[in-house]
Amino acid sequence: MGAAPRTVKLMYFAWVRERVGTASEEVVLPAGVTTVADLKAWLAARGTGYEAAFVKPGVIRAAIDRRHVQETASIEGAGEIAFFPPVTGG
Amino acid sequence: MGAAPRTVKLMYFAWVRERVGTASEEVVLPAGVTTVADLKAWLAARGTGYEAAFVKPGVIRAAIDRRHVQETASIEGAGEIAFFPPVTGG
Amino acid sequence: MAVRVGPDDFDIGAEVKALTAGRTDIGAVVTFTGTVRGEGSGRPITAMELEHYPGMTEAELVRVEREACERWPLLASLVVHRVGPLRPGDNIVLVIAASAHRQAAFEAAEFMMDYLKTKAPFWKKEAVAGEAARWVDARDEDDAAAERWNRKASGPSR
Amino acid sequence: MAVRVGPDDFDIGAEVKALTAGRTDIGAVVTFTGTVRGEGSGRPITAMELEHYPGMTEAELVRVEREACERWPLLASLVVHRVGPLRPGDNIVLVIAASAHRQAAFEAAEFMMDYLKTKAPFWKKEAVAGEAARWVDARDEDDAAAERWNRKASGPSR
Repeated sequence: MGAAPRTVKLMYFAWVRERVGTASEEVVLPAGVTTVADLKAWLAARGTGYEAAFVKPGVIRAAIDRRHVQETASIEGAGEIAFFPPVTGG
Repeated sequence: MGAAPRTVKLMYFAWVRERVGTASEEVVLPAGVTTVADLKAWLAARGTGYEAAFVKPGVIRAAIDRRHVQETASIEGAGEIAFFPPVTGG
Repeated sequence: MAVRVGPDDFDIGAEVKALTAGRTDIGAVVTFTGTVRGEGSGRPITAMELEHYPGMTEAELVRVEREACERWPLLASLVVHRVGPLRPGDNIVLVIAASAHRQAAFEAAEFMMDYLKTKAPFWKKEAVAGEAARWVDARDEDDAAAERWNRKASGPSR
Repeated sequence: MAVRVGPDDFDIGAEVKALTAGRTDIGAVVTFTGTVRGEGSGRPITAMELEHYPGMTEAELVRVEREACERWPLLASLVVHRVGPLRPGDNIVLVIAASAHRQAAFEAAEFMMDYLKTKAPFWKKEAVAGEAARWVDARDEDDAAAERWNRKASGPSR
């Protein structure tokens, strides 16, 4: 692990976007946030909108660089991480 | 059973029609011909074309008054009896 | 709920539009189109002729469609089958099933095709290059496909 | 093999013609069309909005189509999905699968729809009469439908 700050683009969709209040943002990840689950917990503590969005973190799906990933997936090296509800197209 | 002659319209399709040499005909059924199987056997003895058509009677399907029937079906009261190969539409 | 048998070609989009126009209860439409393939037994097919049993053919198609409507909650359906001379690439058959949800539409369309293939009195005669036309043999797979639907109230076992 | 995501409507007949024009290897074409139904939870729907994840949505649809092509001998396929505002009766999604024979075409079309429903990042927001718009909940049946395809190499268990 180097000490260089890790910057990542976060994207939010559907009601996650509405609750967070933004469609996307760049964040600097603190040390110790290494998995999708870690990132959700860290985001939930960032403010009221985030808390409302991530209150049931298990409901929210994640994608890293446009591929679906599980809770336990590592976010190391990720460029773009998206959070969204279960999909309802078709 | 009365003695009145029983007349029925016979129809032939696809290679059954080609072998018999006609698309349809009216016939008077002899006594004793009471099922589809009986009728096939009687037809097979009517001449060369019929014999060629009904040489393997089990292969040929039958319909009475435009409904599929089995070999053992009674032909009593039938108006139109059709013989044809297994269907190949669709 | 309609059936049509004749020499004329059909337009899938126009048929779907006619079935669904102005309706908002339908959520799923499945169409099946069967076409004349350009080869049979590995040899190029030059011509195809479809014979049928006028009267019985339409009656069987109506029975197939009615049976589908009893098994699935269909909101609209259509069966169109061509007869007469056809060429490779031509349309042969169109089946449409519309329902509120997709599974019923898929299953009903597949059911109608499987039953049509074994019940509706049509016979194909095809000519391959340089040979006399011959009647196409029925396929055992078609009997097996239709048979699936007898085992359960709905849905084939695969 | 193509996918398309955007606000424009589609014409089923024109899309099938474009996929099959000049080809004589195709014998079976299955289309699935999903449309906006006029009611949700028993109340009339007045408006519908489809959000997606540009870039990932197309990538997922390509993955779905590629997976179908690996499982079945498809000769042509297409996935079109609309986004933006839609009204009851409007088309939402079109899936086309073409093969030499019908079972592959049916199964591949159903597979693509089942996977699309659980994998492709689209979200529906609908408004019912007199109420604020709300996001549609995912259906457990859709997960179950997609799950079927994991049990066997081809063909769902029902």
